[in-house]
Amino acid sequence: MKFAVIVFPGSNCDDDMVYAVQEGLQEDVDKVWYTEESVADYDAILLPGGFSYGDYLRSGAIARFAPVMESVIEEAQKGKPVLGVCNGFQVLLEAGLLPGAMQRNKNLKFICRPVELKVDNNETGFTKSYEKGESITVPVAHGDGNYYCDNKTLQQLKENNQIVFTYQDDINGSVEGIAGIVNEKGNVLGMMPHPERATTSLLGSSDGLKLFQSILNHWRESHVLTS
Amino acid sequence: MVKVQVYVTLKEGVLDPQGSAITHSLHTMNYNEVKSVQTGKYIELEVEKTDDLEERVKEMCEKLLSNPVIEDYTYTIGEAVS
Amino acid sequence: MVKVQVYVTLKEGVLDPQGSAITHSLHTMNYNEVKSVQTGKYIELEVEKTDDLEERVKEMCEKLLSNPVIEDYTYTIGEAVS
Amino acid sequence: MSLLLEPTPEKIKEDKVYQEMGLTDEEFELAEKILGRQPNYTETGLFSVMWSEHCSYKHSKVLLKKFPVKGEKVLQGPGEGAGIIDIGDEQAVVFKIESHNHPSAIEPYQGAATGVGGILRDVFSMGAKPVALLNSLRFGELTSPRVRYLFEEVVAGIAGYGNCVGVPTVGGEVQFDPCYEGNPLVNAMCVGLIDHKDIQKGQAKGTGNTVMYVGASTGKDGIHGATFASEELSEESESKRPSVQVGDPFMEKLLLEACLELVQSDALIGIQDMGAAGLTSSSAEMASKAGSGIEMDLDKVPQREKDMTPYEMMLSESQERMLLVVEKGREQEMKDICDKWGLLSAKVGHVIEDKRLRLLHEGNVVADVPVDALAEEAPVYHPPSKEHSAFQVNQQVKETVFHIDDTKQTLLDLLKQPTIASKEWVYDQYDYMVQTNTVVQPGSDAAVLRVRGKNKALAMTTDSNSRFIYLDPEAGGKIAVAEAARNIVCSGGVPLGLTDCLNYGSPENPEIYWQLEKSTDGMSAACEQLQTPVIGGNVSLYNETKEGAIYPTPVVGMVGLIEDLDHITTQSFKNAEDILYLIGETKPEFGGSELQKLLEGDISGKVPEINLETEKERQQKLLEAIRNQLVSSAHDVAEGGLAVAAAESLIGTGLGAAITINGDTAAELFSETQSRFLVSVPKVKKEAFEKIIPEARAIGSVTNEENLEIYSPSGEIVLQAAANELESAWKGAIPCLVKSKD
Ligand SMILES: Nc1ncnc2c1ncn2[C@@H]1O[C@H](COP(=O)(O)OP(=O)(O)O)[C@@H](O)[C@H]1O
Ligand SMILES: [Mg+2]
Repeated sequence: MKFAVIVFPGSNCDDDMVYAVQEGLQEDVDKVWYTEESVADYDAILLPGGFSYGDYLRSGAIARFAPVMESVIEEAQKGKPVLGVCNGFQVLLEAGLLPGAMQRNKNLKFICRPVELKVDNNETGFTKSYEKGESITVPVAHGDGNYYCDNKTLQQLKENNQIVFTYQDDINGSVEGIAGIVNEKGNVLGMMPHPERATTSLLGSSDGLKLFQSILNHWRESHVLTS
Repeated sequence: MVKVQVYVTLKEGVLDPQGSAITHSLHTMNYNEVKSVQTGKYIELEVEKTDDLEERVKEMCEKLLSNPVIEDYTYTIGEAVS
Repeated sequence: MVKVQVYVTLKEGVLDPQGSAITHSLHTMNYNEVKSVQTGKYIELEVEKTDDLEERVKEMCEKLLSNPVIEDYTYTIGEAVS
Repeated sequence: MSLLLEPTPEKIKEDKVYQEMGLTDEEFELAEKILGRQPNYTETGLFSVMWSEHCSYKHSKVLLKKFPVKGEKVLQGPGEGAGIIDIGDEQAVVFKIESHNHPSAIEPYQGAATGVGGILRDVFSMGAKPVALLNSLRFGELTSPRVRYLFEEVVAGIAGYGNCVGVPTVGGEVQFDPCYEGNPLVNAMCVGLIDHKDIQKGQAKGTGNTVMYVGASTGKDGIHGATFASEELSEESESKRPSVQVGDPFMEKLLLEACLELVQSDALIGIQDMGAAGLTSSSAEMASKAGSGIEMDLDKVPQREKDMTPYEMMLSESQERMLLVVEKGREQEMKDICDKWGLLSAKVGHVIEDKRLRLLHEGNVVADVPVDALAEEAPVYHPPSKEHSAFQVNQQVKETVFHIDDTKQTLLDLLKQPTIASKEWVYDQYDYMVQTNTVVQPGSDAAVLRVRGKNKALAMTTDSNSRFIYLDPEAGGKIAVAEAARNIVCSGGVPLGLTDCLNYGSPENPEIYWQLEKSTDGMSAACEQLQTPVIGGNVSLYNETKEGAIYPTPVVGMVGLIEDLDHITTQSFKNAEDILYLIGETKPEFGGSELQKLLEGDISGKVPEINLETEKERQQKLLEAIRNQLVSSAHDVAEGGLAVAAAESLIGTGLGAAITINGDTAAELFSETQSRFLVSVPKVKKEAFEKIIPEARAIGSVTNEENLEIYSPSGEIVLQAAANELESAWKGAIPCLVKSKD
């Protein structure tokens, strides 16, 4: 399986994402520069955390117009797995691949700490290796992680089972404690917590590894089926 | 050159944590006459005058300068300057 | 109630990295007519009308709403509303 | 000021314009002598910034010479952007600390942010990848609203910059004392990793080679910042203040990535960041170090504002800029890399044989000055020194005997002292995990980062207890170094070396100069004994307001090597039934202690004694025990004594401790006797441990009950407190103080 990690100017978790794939999955991964025109050759696309364009104006607002995003959007629409973590999630929101928007954390401060998440939906291609309702520890590190959507959108998210992760404690003011959502098709996941930071117990938790394993397993299954 | 002023504010109903924090601070500083505070962005552009100026300004606001999911915008297009 | 609008901008000569990033982004989106962008804050207060309204607004601007070391502010005091 | 309005050379002399720039009459005369003519306005500016305290170390040079700077593993000592120490496998660690005190006093967010930016550039200009940031902060008491503002903004500024650049802020320290009320200290440290082959020097070698400018354009910000940093803060400084430098961490991130690519090219001859005194110091220093000169055409310098004068361009302290020396003919290779990262780059000059800094502007030579005169030949002062009046007074003070009735309340009160209390409120705002190497997160004695791909790790810490240093600069200087080393050892590392930031009042005051002398003597002695060479540092003087000078505050930033990941140790208890040992006997020593400050409201008397040989021996033995995997947890006993150390070790573990003390209660619980460690050891390792450290005294054990119990020898309860009570006092203190508004 071949992964792409998109690098925008100001991305800073790109290497961590690469390590998660290389060391955690032993799969192929390339860093793909934001000026590239196509990501069609990859099986999964990862948008890493960081501060693309300094998070100036709004997090993710400028990166969303990076040349590579056209192809990312196209591949997402074709059903390829796309994972956006932290700033990557913000980019997906700005690009309209996921509904809602991010605001400043309710305490107006950056927060960095391991948090307890609940896996609300373990039926996506990103979460099959988790139990439903499983409690996992994954770090967050963000200033703008306060997820907002209007009531109608929230109802839709619930009806379609699009809420994938929620915070066990309210850390940032997110609507219904939302930490991660998928699109309707289920192939685009955005989440604020950093699974790539939780791939070895040496660093405190390996709960994030299952997410990457799920992507791989899901791909293998569908790959076997189609070939 | 034309000066364009863009104001971006949160849509009604969207919580404004920064606004609440400012209200709170003002109250602890004894400015109790302040009932509410809304924060937003102010963006000033210097733009070359074109015929479709207003249209393009609108576009910029919609595409980049504001996020229609949570924000509204208004703008004023100034007099041509030097 | 009176609506007070406060505009906070960076003092001249103070670097505005956000403004540069927006300019740059607008250019890559082919809005080349934009020559420069300055960013600032827009703050809207709802205030009970008092006699020393303006004086107190000034104070709030200086003490809290702007950082006089790097920012300037202007304000407008609106009509009394509801 | 426009070019036309600049005073003529005659006017500068006549009206003593140079004085406004910080030059004395004698210094100006020296400059005239060096040039053999009267310096013009630009040249006067060059001399004034390069000869400022901040750039020239004119009052501290003599003292810095005393530091031991050599060691088997030292690859680069003081003299470059940062020092370098070998860590094996053809890798090395690069680190340096620097102050940004004055800017932070004026504009705390930007001051702290740009402080972080500057220290990062010092490290990546050496060719190293920055892997960690630390800081050391001092403020007045949090009861003052202004102090709370400074504290909140400084922390936010550090977070805002470091988080965005993507370098984890993994550690540091924060202390509060009224002496810092008007003059906070903001010291930032950066640690980098480098392969030996990539080590760069800031040198302008090879006549004809090209001088390139990379990064942000030059604005009028920070003009004369170095001079400003070399004066006392007064009401006047408000008005004299240079326009504030705003940091652009996004630009820094691009510059960092570009530099890491640039250093891979052999077309790059030298590189240095434009820090204090910007273009002036980088060009003059690079030329001086290489024994060459530089000619620059200022018209080529990227400018942010219209009509900038040579004076303004040379003295600007705009952030996020680098100066490169590039092999002639290969500029395009460099430019391509800069273009890729969206960075401005420009050829601004070339290396010349003449050892001069020659500046052209609009076709005219606007400055022509010998580079060595600027970089090396600043006047050196040996200011008069006089024993500080407080010293003898304090030496005569009789030891107070403290009688404590409510030991539990005293412990809770100590845990609430902001200096002791949990700093979670602070480091919660720092991304301490990015780059995914942080094995020991903030909150333990030292932060630990693995070296990816190897079975080893780096431990790092910043430390200083300025109360001790104020009461007894020499002993306090020793303690600062020793405590840093203890923190490294407790986490399983061998101390490799240190960087220091000397924060003091005005050296022109003989009593303050004496503090500088004595404390650096103490530090040097400890460095010798503990074999931790000083590989770089920074001096920040004139930290005073009209209320007086700060306590002498030399901050020590130390890095250690953990040779095996299995050696990594933290201060937290691990297993119930582990035996608790105290290494080092306890004496009633309260001068400068937290207990004294708490109960008497001030500090006085003699500081705890420190014997460097004992210190060294205990550190070595403890490290041996750790390396033999005999130790579950290790914590140095510092502020607040044994009771606080025990509380810190049990909080958050779900475990407790039962300890029996033996002697005077106040001393046993709260004395700050030096060179002590609290260690927990699995029962099965008891013998092996005692063999290595026979003098370690078993004082109790880790328990399953979540509380701290301290008994007298006869078995009576001396102190009993529930872990959650301790935890809420310790964790709640700072958030509570920050929120309180009055
Ligand atoms: N307190 C100190 N101890 C040891 N070396 C120091 C100290 N202060 C400064 N130095 C060294 O002097 C040199 C010049 O320092 P400085 O001007 O601060 O460097 P930079 O130009 O990078 O800011 C550096 O190599 C620095 O490590
Ligand atoms: Mg310690």
